Amino acid sequence: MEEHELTAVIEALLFVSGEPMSLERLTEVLEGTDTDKIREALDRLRQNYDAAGRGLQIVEVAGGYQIATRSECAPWIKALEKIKSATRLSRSGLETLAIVAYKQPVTRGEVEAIRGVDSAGVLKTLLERRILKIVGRREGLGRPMLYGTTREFLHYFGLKDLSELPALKEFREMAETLPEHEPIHEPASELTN
Amino acid sequence: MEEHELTAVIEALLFVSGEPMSLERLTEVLEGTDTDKIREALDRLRQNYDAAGRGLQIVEVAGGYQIATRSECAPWIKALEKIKSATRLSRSGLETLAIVAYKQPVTRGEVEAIRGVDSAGVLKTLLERRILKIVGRREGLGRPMLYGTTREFLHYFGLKDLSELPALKEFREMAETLPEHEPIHEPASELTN
Amino acid sequence: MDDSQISYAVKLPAFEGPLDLLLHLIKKNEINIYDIPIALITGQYLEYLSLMTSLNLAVAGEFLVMAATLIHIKSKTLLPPSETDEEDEEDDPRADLVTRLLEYQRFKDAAQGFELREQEWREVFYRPAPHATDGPTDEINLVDLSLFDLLEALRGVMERAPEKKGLEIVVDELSVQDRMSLVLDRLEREESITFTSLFDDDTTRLAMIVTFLALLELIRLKRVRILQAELFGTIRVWKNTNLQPS
Repeated sequence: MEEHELTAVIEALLFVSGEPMSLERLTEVLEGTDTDKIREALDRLRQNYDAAGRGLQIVEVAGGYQIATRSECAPWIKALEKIKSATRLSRSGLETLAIVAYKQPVTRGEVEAIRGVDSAGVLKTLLERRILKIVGRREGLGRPMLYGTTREFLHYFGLKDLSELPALKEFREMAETLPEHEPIHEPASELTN
Repeated sequence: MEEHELTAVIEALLFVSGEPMSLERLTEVLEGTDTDKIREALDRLRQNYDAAGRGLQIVEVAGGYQIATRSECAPWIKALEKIKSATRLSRSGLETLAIVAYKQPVTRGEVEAIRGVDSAGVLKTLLERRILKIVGRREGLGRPMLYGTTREFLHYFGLKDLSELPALKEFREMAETLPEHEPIHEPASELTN
Repeated sequence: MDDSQISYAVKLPAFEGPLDLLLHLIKKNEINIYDIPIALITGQYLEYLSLMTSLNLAVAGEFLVMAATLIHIKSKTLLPPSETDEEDEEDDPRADLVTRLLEYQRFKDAAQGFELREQEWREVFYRPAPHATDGPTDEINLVDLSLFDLLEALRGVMERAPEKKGLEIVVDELSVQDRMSLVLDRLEREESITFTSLFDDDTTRLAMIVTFLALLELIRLKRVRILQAELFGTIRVWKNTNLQPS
């Protein structure tokens, strides 16, 4: 492998690995390449990354080499993380959302009865993200709050209204392979003419 | 922020993001910075990455910018056994996908009418792989579910957006690629054997 | 089963469906797609199906529906030419099939394009998204959220839920074997029966497919023969005695 080729491959490896790569590991992956040559390539790579205007650097940590961001960029990375986490939903969030969507209007107690775990926190997050809203109170003891979905929710899923939510049954049918549900080409009568 | 500083921050953001960063997202994170300036910085960054000896590139995919490895490095990346490329799609998967991509939003019935075979299983697999999604329902009898492509679809095939899909060939063009032949006259006797 | 049939291995090309098979036959025979010799293609198509059956391969219903369609088209092409001399393409019984084949071919080509892109982009790798906090890794971006995720989540919860209801599946009791006996029974009582009358009692597409499969099996076993006594005559099913129908 030529010098600049080797540098390129090492850069790609460090990028994709996500964890520090030791010289030994690099030698193993780049079998046939001299460890000294790899060390030289790493040096060249490091120099390239030290040029002005770079947001990344090659660091030597935990017995290996790794690509990392420069500390000057930290404030923006934090801003990104904040935005990203505001647009993400956890597994439990999704579960809770699914229950509310299909059972609405529904109380927290009912959601928890189905999920079998405390759901106060998740419901709060979903309220904050404006995917759920309080739609009223149930009559009776304690008058618990009722949860329902918002317009935002419909928007995320590309639904015109709640009646467009597919039924669980429909979903099961999707996986069935019996060609019964819908005529595929022509109506049956035509075939027997 | 100075020019080279902006490039650096964007590089760090793309590195950290792990998913395509749209211009809007970048503008949101870099509040106070002009979108035009960001676009310019991205161009500079892209040029830097296109220099010789780089193992990485800036790609514009699935509606955003992302850092990715160069395909020349693939053999070595695959040697890192924990990194695996996605399982290839089956022929029926690709066929179904092609129909949905060009005809979306489209119902299962419409897909099956073109393919001539039951496609419930394939569609489900594509949903599971997040390459397709349910985008709503068609008005009318049975209100069948409509399928469309996802962001993952764009990502999987390295497309910036749907407008990058090549135009479908027209009937006439295709007929020309099939060999011309004199009609063969046939005896009208037995149907089988 | 015949020993001779098992003794040699036949490598059957796999087809995505009847249209795929038809396109293959058209290409193989170097046929002009706008002028398909329907008898030739029907013959080869049925040969392929019976080969599949004899190799004990499952023949998907769609293949049988197409077989019926081909036979139907063929019987139409045998009708005398219409009064008007001009060839009216609209009247060509093959027209619908040709349109479908061409449409399908378009997407087959497009699928090939996707395959190339897939190959290319499988060589490009991204960095796995790091998680700022040690939160759960299966978070999903709201932009990428789809109804499928919602349903999957609901299904997961429902499966874990305390009072879960079993899923009832009604399986239609239709067997090819039963249909074969029915056809043979009828041929005991009648000398021959029309092809179309075989399907009289079939109310669903699946039932029709099973009947058709039974018929193919009977042909393969040489228990029955299908004959068209005269040009554009009715297609009839005969019991396979060695006597020729008069």
